[in-house]
Amino acid sequence: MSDMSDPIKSLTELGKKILSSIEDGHFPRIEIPARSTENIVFDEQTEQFILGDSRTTRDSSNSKHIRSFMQLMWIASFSKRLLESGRTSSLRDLYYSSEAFGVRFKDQAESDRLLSDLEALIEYPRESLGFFPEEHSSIYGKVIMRYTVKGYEDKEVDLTISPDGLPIGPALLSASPVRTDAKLILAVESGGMFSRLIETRCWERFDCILVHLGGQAPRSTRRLMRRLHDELHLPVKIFTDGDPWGMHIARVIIAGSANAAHIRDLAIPTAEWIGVNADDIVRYNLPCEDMNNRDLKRLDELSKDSRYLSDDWQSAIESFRRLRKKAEQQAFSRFGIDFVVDEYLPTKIQ
Amino acid sequence: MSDMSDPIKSLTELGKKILSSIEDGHFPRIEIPARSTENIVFDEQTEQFILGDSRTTRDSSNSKHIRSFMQLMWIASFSKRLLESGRTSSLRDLYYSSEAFGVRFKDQAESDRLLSDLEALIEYPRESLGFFPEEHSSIYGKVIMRYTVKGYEDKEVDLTISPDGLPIGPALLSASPVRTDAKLILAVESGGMFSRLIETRCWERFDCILVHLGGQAPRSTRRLMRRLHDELHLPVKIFTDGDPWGMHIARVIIAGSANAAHIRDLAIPTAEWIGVNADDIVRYNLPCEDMNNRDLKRLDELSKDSRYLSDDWQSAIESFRRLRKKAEQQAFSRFGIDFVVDEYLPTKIQ
Amino acid sequence: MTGSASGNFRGISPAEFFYRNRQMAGFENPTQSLYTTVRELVENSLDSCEEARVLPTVDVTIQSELGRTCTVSVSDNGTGVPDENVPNAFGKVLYGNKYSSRQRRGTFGLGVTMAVLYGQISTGTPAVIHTKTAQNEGNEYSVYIDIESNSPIVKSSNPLKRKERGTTVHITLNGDLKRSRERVIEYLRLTGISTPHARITLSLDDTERYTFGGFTKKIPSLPVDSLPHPHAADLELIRRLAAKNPDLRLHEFLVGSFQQLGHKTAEKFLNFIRMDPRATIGSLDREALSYLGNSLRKYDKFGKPSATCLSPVGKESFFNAIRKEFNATVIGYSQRGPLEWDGFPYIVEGVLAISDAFEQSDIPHLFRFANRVPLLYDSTDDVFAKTLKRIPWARYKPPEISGVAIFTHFCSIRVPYSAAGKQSITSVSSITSEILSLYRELGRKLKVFSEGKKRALHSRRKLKEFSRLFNLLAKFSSEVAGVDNIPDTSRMINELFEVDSDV
Amino acid sequence: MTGSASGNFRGISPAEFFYRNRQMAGFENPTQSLYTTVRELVENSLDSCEEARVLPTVDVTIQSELGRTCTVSVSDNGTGVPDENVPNAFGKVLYGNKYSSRQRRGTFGLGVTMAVLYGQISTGTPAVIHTKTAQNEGNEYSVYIDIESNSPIVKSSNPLKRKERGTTVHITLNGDLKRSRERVIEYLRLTGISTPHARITLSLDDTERYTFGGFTKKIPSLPVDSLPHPHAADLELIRRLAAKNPDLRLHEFLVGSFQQLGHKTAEKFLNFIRMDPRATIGSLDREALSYLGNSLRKYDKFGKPSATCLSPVGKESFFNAIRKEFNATVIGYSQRGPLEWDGFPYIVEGVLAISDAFEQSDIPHLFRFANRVPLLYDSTDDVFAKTLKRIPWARYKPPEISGVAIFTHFCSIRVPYSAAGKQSITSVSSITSEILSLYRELGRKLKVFSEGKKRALHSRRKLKEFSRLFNLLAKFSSEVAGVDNIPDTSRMINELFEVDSDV
Repeated sequence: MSDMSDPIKSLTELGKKILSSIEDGHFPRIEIPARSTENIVFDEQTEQFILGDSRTTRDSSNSKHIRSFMQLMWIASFSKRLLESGRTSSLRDLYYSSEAFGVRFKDQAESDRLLSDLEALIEYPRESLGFFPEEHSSIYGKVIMRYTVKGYEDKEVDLTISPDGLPIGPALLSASPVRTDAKLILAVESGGMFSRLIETRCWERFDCILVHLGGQAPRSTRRLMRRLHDELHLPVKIFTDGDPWGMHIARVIIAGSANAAHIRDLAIPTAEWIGVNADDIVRYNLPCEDMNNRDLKRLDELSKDSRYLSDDWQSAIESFRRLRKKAEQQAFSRFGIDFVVDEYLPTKIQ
Repeated sequence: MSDMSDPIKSLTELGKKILSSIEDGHFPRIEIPARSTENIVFDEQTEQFILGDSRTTRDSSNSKHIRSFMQLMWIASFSKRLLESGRTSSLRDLYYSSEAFGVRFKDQAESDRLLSDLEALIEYPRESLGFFPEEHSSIYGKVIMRYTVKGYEDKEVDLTISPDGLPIGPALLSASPVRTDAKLILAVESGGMFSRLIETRCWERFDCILVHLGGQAPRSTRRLMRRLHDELHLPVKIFTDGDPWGMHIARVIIAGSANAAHIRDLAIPTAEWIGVNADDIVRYNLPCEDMNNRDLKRLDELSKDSRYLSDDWQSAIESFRRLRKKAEQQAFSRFGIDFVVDEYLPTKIQ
Repeated sequence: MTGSASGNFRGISPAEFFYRNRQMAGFENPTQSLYTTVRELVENSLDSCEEARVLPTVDVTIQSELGRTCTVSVSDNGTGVPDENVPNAFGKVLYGNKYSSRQRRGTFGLGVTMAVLYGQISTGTPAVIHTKTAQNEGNEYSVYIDIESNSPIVKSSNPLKRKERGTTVHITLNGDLKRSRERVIEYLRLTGISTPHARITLSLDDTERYTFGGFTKKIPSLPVDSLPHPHAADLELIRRLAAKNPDLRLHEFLVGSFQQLGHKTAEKFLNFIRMDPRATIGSLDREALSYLGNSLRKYDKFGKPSATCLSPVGKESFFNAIRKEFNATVIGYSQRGPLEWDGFPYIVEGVLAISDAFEQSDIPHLFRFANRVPLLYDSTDDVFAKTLKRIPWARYKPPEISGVAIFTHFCSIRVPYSAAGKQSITSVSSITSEILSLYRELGRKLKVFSEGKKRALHSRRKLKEFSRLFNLLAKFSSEVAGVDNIPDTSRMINELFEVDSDV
Repeated sequence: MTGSASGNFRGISPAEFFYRNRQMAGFENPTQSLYTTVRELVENSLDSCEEARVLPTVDVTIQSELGRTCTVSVSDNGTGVPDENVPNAFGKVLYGNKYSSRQRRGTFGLGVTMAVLYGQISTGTPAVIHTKTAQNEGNEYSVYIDIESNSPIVKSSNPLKRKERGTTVHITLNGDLKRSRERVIEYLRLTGISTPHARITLSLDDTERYTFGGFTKKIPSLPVDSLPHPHAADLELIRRLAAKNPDLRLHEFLVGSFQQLGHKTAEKFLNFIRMDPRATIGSLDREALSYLGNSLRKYDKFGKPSATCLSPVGKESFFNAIRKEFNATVIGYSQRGPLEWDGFPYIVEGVLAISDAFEQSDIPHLFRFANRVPLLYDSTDDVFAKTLKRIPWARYKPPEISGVAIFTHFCSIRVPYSAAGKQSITSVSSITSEILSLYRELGRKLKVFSEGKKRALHSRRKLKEFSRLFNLLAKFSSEVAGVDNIPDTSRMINELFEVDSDV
């Protein structure tokens, strides 16, 4: 169905197909690309993780499938109504709205999972289907974007308009990049670091657009970064805490995540992790903590993850393992409030 | 020291006072307004909770006091450097920065607590001392603000500029309200509801400024709301989840919180909680969950809290207790996506 | 070693020994003593009724006076005690029936006399016995024990008519009715389970009345004396058997003295141990007897013991009693044996049942019986209780099933109690493994039961729910397709459930 | 009731009773039997040495042959057994010293004869006794028991010279040395703690040798027989005392028969219970005696019992032994008593010690002793063990202190064992509360100890750290004040610590 040009059309086709099966007296079946880890493969061409050929069947004559099949179609109908009325919904709203229709989800995890199934089935991301996460990252930098949302059609906004940054919400996501003076996108993990870099005018000094990830980046943020990267031809650098979790934040932006492998156009294969890595902790003698068991276990998991098979990444993991220490981005404050901007970033950004 | 006109001067006076005691050969002592619950009283005049007359002594000749006394003065010196260089710091940065000076905190909770001591001692809030929280609420609505931060001096911003809202960060906090078309501030608990109300142009319909609290509102957000309330003479209404926690979010905005009782100008005594209360859950037959033990225990605590002594609040608690149910704001989605805007809010806002 | 050169040595009578060490026999304090007194009297009554082949009627009354003086009276319709036996049966410690070779409740010759002794030393009153056998009209005795010499003192004996055959015993003792009340009731209630053909009444201070048992009219067959199993041949037993018939030849001696030892087996055995089958048993010296005994105990080709000396409760009687007493659903019965421990035949049997009357717990509540006697105390030491914890009950019991109990019964001609109080059975390794098997069998029955229950519940709801869900699917698909009319689905669903109705 | 009309009634000898119920005396299986045999022989030896007023030397050897046959030999330097007593002392169950009225290790007249009986029935061999008193040159006996009649059979008796006074006993029995080895060693090690003046050696199969005890040369004073306390006056005791001197007048009878009952007390008591002090005791009937006994037991104005009949280990000997055996730091000693339970005088004493040799646990590891005998089994039933769990140890014991043990010793003329195996003490409520107090006292001593330790460590670091912090305070204050030079603080700090150096 990937040749459909817009989500509403895709949804309608899906409904028609199922309906005609019922009218012919056949129990409808659908096949959804399997989202299990075994079916996630690295695609050389797009340089990201995508789903393989394995498919899950939902057969409406099977009493074990019927409930989730029906729930999937309810989400489809809810999505279509959102799109037709130009509305958005949070995932929580989706969960709550179900009750009025006699559709009950066990919990929000179930409705979230079925929304992912729908994404995989019709090959549109949730944002295109009208669903947005609650958690917001922020962005700041010298870009002009043009809004498309109702009431703001064709209005342009300069992303330096607010010195506190702008939230990456539904409006900004559907806006188009118009032009930029920046030469780089710098994504940082923590809000404290984001504020620091705005305040010290680091964005002027390095000609960069700053993105606040806020932990593992929401898909919407990854989508926006990818779009700026594609359309404005800006390289992406990622600056995180020095621990397995920070490293993986970067790696997901670069190579994709397992639970969004069914979504195209999210990964940024050329993006670069600029630290904090284990060597930085040693070189800068950063205040650090001992890794706990959870950290070490995470390193083990990552060392077996297909996204970390290259020598570079294996050696990054190995260094952490030997060091058995971790440090936060903020740990640079030890050397004074401007050290990060004056010393660390120039070295890392070249 | 409340007659001091700016924080830098207050800090300098504090340093001088201690220094002269040492030069005279006396071990310095300071008295800090006690921030314990017993010392929190309701002030009729300002209509908020403030600290009473009880004071805690820090005596530098006492080996149990000397460490925290020294740490307090280090925070004072760090703050002074921030203010003199026009910088800000997150609480995490404060914690990390200490190491370079031979000052070690047990954990960030300790440095946070001592910062509160300093606030109480020199009677300036942390934002005036250069410290900002990481967590951001957002704001959206028809107000013009004028920035004062470096690089944005005298720039005006319209808070409808971004349809995703603007984060309430250091820049917006130090900005001054210039003018407004709004007649009301409507604070909502969840991000989903905030987006919904922007999207449905609820802000036009009710002429309101929307504030996203994101759970228990950060002080900076309460400070901004108080300022808009004072300077633009806008009434404040608060819309939260229907549970003890949501109710308390509202009550803290109205009457102040125990851990910020030492900060003036935070509470908004005339603000009004418009639900979801227990009667709303019944009236609208909202999808709800049974209260768990934690919820019920919280109700017990609140019923004994000095902020809840009035009959109205006691009866609000009592209704929850009888009902033993709770519901989220999003639960209104059960009746369709616009029900909140078309039915609920008009009744509640009059 | 052993006392001083100047020591005052002398023999101590058994009565004296237990007088000094009465806690060993369950007379530790007034609470326990009252309970033990009831227990010993009731057990003797039931044994006596069993020999009389009647449906037992046992009436217990406890009358408490000021302070801690109680009078326990137990009356039965058993055989009665022959006049010549009364003094010794009640006034001599360690007086009783001969070497026990079948299952009985009391075996120590200790119980009732200890109650008499305790009553005497704590309140100074004699035991009063009113008994009638088939041969007489009835007599009443009052009896003390001369502790130093362990002999009875009959204070009085008078003819006193008694309507029916049987015995009534009154013992006045220092007891605490308030604190032992619950235990006495529980003991009698459970006795009604393990002896379901008996009808037992209890009257407390004329104010409380209870009835227990009477769940069946079927009198179980009387266990019969049997020859010892060869594995029980310790040297003392061999010596005694040899002394009885010293002129028997070895072969005949073995065949006549033991069970599971016929002519063929005797021949093979004697050949194997290289002893002359024609030697007379009396001619063997201690060492030869010792060799013979050791060989008998170790030889592993004797058959399993006969069960005629044992009297398990049995599936039906056990089920009946548990159903009626606890309003329970009985899930299963299992039995292991007859087997032997140290040569003593035994059977273990068990019932698993579910009822609201049982405690809610992760592991089943345990009711223990030995030779039809309920065991209430010392459960931490008991082999049944210890073993119960080794079973992974979570594997057998779904969490939604609660109120599970197991009733276990150990019967043997010799119960390996861990103390004279007879409240717990010691861990003998061969017994332990049988109990584990018994528990696992019951566990599997529980599992089968609960799974069956789930399946039935499940399929009733199924069609209705499927229909609802499929109609919703059709409705939402129409919405997504942008079509107004929703197709009818009833024919499809009915067809599906015709062929597929028990998926 | 009691057996059938046709029943085969007869008396059972004590030997017969324990032959049938040997698990009651600790002879349940080969592992336990070997251990119990060592224990009974060693305890008799120590009792005998104590009477002889010598430093005990007890040598234990165990020789195991093929299979499960073991020979236990225990030799001592005690009084020796007079020739006329040997047969009964070793060949008659329940033969022993008279009514015990002082603390001894063995009191049942059961232990050694049970070992002889078990050896005989399990291996067919007699017990061999080689003994010499002050009056002879030495004799060797070999002895069996006639179980049915409970009488000794002396198989042989020959003069055999023996250098020193004392006794050696050899018993051959069915035992499992491999499995009881650890327990035997632990038992003897702990015996060396509770009888620290004894030197005990152990030799196993000629390959392993151990020495225990010998921690002091001080022989504890011999406990002396004492009159019974009036609270022990059960009716049997009263009857016996009355029978001894029937012509005594009541007043004289009481004063002469009981401790804590002088002339004044007797007068007051008899007046209180309204009995004629001039009546002769022999003239009282059973009922009057019963009234007298009950009154004696209930009257609450008699004094606490005398302690001369008891022999606690004592603080110094206990400390010495524990320090040396476990390389331990002893923290405290406590003693409660003399008190009485049911009229029997008793003392409890305890030591709390710390050592790496003790288990690491939240609650102290417990070593139990009764009348200087270590108790190794059945700890779950024991009053000391149960009570230990009721103490909130976390309140007394900082988590950084580990390896804590408590040694408790209960001594009395009568120990309320819960079974004949003598491994656990029953919960008597008056004793329970004394033990709780004992534990709390020891707990408080532990607390004082650990706090003292902490304080010392603390003050060393204090001045240095204070100085560092105060200098930082001065530095930051200068920065905040915007002043460049930091004031000197050394004089202030030195002055502060001069007057305040031990805050």
